[in-house]
Amino acid sequence: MVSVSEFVEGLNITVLGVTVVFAVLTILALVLYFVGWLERRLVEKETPAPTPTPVFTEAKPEEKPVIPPRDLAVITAAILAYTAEKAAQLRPLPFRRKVSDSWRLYGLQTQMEDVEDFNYEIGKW
Amino acid sequence: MVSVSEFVEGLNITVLGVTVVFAVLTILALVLYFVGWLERRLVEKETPAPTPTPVFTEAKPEEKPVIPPRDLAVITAAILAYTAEKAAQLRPLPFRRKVSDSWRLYGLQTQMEDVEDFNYEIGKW
Amino acid sequence: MVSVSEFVEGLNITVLGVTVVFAVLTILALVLYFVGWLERRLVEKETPAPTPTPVFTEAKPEEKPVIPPRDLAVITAAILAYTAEKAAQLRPLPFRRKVSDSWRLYGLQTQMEDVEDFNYEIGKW
Amino acid sequence: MTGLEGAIVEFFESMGLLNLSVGNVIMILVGLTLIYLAVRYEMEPLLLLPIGISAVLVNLPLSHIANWPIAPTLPEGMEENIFATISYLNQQYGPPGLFDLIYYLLIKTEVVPLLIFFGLGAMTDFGPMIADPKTALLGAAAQIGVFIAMLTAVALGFTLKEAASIGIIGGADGPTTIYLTTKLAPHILGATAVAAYSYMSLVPLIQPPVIKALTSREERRIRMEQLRPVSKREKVIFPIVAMIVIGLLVPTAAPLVGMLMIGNLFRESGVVERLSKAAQEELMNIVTIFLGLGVGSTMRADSFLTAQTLEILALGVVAFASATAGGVLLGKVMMKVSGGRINPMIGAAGVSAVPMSARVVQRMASEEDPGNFLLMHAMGPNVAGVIGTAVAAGVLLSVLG
Amino acid sequence: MTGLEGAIVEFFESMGLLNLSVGNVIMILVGLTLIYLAVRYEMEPLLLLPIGISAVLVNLPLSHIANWPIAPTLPEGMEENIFATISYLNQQYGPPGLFDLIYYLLIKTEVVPLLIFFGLGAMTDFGPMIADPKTALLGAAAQIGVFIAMLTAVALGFTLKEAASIGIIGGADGPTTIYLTTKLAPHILGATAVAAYSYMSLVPLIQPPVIKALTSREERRIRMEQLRPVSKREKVIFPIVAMIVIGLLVPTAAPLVGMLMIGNLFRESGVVERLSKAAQEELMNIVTIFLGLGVGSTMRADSFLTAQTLEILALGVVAFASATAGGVLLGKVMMKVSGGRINPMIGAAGVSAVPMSARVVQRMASEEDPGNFLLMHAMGPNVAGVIGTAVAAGVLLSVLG
Amino acid sequence: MTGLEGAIVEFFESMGLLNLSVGNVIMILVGLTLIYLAVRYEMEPLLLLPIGISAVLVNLPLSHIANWPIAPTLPEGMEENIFATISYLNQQYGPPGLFDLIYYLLIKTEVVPLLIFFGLGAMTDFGPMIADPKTALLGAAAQIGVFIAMLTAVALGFTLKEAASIGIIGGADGPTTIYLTTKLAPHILGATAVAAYSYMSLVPLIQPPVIKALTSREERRIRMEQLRPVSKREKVIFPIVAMIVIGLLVPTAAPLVGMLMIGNLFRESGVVERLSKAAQEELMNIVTIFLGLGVGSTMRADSFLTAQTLEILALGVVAFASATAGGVLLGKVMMKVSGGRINPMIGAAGVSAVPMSARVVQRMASEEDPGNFLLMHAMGPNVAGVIGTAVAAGVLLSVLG
Ligand code: NA
Ligand code: NA
Ligand code: NA
Repeated sequence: MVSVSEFVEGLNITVLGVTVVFAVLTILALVLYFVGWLERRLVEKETPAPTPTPVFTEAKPEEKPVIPPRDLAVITAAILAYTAEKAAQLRPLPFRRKVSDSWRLYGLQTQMEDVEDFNYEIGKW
Repeated sequence: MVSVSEFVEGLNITVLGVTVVFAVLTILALVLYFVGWLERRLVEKETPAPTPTPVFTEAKPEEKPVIPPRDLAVITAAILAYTAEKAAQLRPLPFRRKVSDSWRLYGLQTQMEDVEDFNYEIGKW
Repeated sequence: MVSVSEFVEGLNITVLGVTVVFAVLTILALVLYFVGWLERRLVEKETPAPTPTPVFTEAKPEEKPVIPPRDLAVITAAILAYTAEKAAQLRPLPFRRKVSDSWRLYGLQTQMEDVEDFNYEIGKW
Repeated sequence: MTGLEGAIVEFFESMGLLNLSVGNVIMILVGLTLIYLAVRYEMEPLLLLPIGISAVLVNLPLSHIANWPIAPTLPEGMEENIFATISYLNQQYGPPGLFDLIYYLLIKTEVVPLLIFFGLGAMTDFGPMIADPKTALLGAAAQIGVFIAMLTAVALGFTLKEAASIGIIGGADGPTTIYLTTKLAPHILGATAVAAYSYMSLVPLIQPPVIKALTSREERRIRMEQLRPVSKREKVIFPIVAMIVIGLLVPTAAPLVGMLMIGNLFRESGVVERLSKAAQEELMNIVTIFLGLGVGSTMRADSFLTAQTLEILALGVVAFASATAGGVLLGKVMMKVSGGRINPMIGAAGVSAVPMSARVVQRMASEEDPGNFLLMHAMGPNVAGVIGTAVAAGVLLSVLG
Repeated sequence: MTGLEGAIVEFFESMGLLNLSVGNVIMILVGLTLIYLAVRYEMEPLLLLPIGISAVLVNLPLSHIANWPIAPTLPEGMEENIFATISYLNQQYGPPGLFDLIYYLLIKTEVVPLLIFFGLGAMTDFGPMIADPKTALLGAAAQIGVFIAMLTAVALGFTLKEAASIGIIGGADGPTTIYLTTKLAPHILGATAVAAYSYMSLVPLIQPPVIKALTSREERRIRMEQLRPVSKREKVIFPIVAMIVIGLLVPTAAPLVGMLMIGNLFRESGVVERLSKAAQEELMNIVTIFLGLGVGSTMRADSFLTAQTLEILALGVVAFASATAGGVLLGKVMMKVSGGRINPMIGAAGVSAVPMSARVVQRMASEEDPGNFLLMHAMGPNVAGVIGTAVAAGVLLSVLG
Repeated sequence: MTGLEGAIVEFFESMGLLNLSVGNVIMILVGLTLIYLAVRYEMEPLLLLPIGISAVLVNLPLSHIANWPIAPTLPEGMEENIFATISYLNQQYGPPGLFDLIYYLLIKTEVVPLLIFFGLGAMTDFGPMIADPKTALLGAAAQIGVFIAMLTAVALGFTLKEAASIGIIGGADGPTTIYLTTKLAPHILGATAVAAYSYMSLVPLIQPPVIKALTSREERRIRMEQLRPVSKREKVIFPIVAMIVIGLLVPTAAPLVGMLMIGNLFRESGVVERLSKAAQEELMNIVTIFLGLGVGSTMRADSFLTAQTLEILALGVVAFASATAGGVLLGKVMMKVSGGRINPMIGAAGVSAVPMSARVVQRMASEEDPGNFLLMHAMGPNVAGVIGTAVAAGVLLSVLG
């Protein structure tokens, strides 16, 4: 059933394929080692001078407003509690929440309250 | 003007159509009754054992951190007030807010401050 | 090299083009002046009666809950501090944060914890 | 300087202003009216605004945004072949404008209506119908309006294919109307689409008088029992079962119902929230834009400004009113059979126009008795009406398509 | 009334229920199984749910959602011309259904797999591989599974093109599998795609026994040094360099690797967050929907219900297991060479199935030694495996395509 | 083992590396330069990054991501027929790569530039121009740069069609440049698009010297009165009126202006926020990705690496500078006429490049007088410049198209 020549060709493809995959990833790895070596050299050169993008990493801590850590802890805890509370309130009601969301959009109709109010007013039925 | 044969064909289509619509929705309704009956039987079987997905509904309340309800109420009220205040501040100014948003993106140009700073620096005009 | 007739045609196109651009934008400007004049007339007519959409602009201030401004300031500052703090905490760690986000979605696989738990359970290896 | 003068003369001659026909002016006014209704009274703005503004744009002469006719005369045997058609149109009428591409590649191939149905499925909660399956029958009864309007249209001299496209307006279902009209009578697509979306906005005006005429005050005051809760499992099984049942019975309705149910399965399964959200938002918004622009671009003077269009608008009212009546009358039958436990008004919600007609029922119930909450009960017929209209469209397609 | 009776008879005759074949029923059950696995056990739900439900829909007879065959017999010289093909199919089989358009215009043209790769690139952090480039070799070793499965398939009587498409399942990379199968053997697309995504979910079942068989307890307890930090500059340079290196060496892999790296550059550059987000979310979600529906629509009874499909599913396990073995064995070699500083288990992550196989490695490490953190080290081979599979697909394409 | 050896030799022969031409290498370097400018200096990264990376990718030889030529020689009469063209190209050059599909189906059909204009409309606030309509004239004056650059290009030996495409760079409007070039001279699309977006980033460098040379210190210190508030009604009416007026006068500008105004109506109507958001975000992001990739894919060595490209880049500077001069000079006229109540610098904002040139004006005003706020006054000419450029493109199309 199986043609021998097909299997031999398959073997050839296998040898070629495995070789190429290894060759390509080896070359890629070597290039990456080279890039990493370049990077370390560049960083070494730059270190005496201020680093090229220090703004992002260094500026942040200075922006931190000074407020007493205890107060911050209290407020943070309270906000987290509030958020957790809020999340807990929402979670048990996914059904209801989804409903209202979906009906509002269904039929591609938004803000139908206003439309209806208008219609009811001019209709006076 | 109106061909009688067309109207008769329309009548035929009407009879066929109304019948099919009712038949299909009746069958669908019967299937749904059957599914509902199956569901009730399954639930009855399952009730002695713990429900299949109790984690979602029961785990939440236990996560709630215990903080004095009065404190929570105060903080919550404060946050709601803050949020309301913030919303109130934003609402009367949709014009301005939209402006800044749009200009920033217009021309597909983001973060143009940095570009300009760069340009002004190297330009030294 | 340059054909004189092409350049003359270019000049013709230039005259036509500049004229049309100016004409079109002049007409547009005149129409806008007219629309603005109409608008002012309409607004004058409407002013004795209540403005057509006063709900949006007037209702908001009344909704503002009355809480002592000092308290509001304190809470607001605290929340802003908290937010700033949070932002500062997140910024230095974009790498980690991105990682968790991306891996979770990679391979189009969500919520793999549950899958694994299932697999480990039934596998019992 | 004659070259320049010549160019100027030529430019003026090809100016749109000097090629403006009376038909163009009227169509521009029609477009402006739609924009006004959408902006001022928020009548289905998501569709009437895009439809209106693109009706204005395509009626500015020579604008090259829509170069191809909507219902072209094609060589023998080409009609069914969309790819041969667009190549032929390109040869005959020049390169396509943006609106030609939208119309021929997205609307005429039914891609857009089907994706809208997909998104609607992801937005719809069939829970109320699953909780009380008999309400599905009320969704069937409302389809009587489709056929009454169709027969009236035939009586007025429309062909059967046109009449079917007009009748389906009574299904109060925009995408189904566009789907069927595109297949059966594309030359009246503008009129039927505008009628469908306009009357969907006017449901609170059209339905109450019909409901009042057919019900007594006592009937309107009937309170109904609370619906039983529906499990997640039932909600997941529903779209699969509905797709299979309807697909096996009415194959021509399978594309519409199938996409609706795929969207609903994405929603209810709970495991593909990314895709469900995409179906409801990203994809839905983009598709809605193309739907509005594509439908609006069919509103050309030559095919829209006919006596037929006025007749179609009039027939739309007939369709909506008779659909309401059909639903209410079956509601009365079911009220009798159930011994007064069903409020006949919820039958009116069977016209779909989700969720407008259910809200009308709720409001009328509250007026008679502020403590009467029918909204969820009316939602059953309401979503059943979507399925019913798709089935009706399938029957019409299988007989006439 | 004979007209009506005739219509009714005709309607029944064209009813899907009466045209249902045994093959259809089995395929519907297969589709339902995929839905069940996706919903109940969350097995790759983002793909198996859409695939399953559209397999159900296309097997409802006469449903007109997919009218064209998947692997049609075409006139001489038309095979390579997609535009001539769709025009011919339209002529032969009637207007396209939505799923035909999705399959022929989005899947067969490779638009969807390439856009998925683009999105995956925007989601992937190649940092662990950049930090420790030698782990890339482990991603290469795992590709041995691709070729072992291919040879086994040839031995079982599959043609070389089919065998290559089956082998690539061992790459554990859905889009690459779809890309290659579409080009080489479109008639088995359904089977290979389902196998690829199913086994990706079952990686936690398939890999551990193989890993345990090939490693000792001491080897599994080896701890590895922390990875060095990777600078933003290196991350930006990586996708550019990788695209150029691989594109120059294996041009047939350039589309896949190119789109992956464009997506990754968008991510890492930090200056096009809008586009990076779009690639990961809006575009990705929409494309994923079309991928699932398109692949599912190829699951027709005639091409799917064959003994071959079962063989393909069996060969998929061979592919995954031998890929795991290949990775672990090279891992052992590297452990020896490095003097025991590399844990051989991380080789198993080279099959990609990101991030499942890396998590399997982490979990097995924690079981032996709760303080052993290998996740990040396993991520290197893991992402390298994606590139390796794309390269393997490129080689197969260049030889067989 | 000769079979294997043969395969290896063959593989090496079809390797991209060995087919790399000098042109490819230069184009890859050009692409890398664009990426560097985008990432390091954030020069229009949303477009220059995708353009740069896809220029790299298409210049990797044999990569099959772009197989078709950009400006092919077509049989008689096929040029205008896009559908016949793609079928012919498929026959001649094999199946399309992803970038061929993007270029021929999305860019060449003008779908993408028009959708970008749609999104820009949804992002643009025309309020400042409505508040002070005379500033629209400054937007007209800046178009003089378009024609000066066109005449210069003709003088340098470009054909009229090429010259028009080059001149429109001075409009500082990417999508308009792409729209016009695609129609008139697709073989220089890469060069004009890159020039347009590059110089838009360099507006803060190009404009100040020109403005300083043409104005005195006293003129730059002129303060202007605050703009009157603009009502919502005026903002809703504006896009409709602008579309009708311009569409009737210059039909060839109708597609561009029409889509811009539809987007703006969506924005200002306030009733279709879903669609307005989609136009600005989902759709815009996806379309921008395709625009960048499609334009970048036209940067092939054979059409880009010519002396013409350098001339085009040089002419771009001429265009921007003369457009700035045109605006400022009319500004001075208007200053005189108004008795010194208009600051002539705001004329420079008429080149559009929204909002960069308005910011340049603001910055120069602040430098002379920190209390001088011209930003909003400069926004009037700025947005008028977008309309002016579209009108100019319309005139060029109607004469040359
Ligand atoms: Na309906
Ligand atoms: Na892999
Ligand atoms: Na401009």
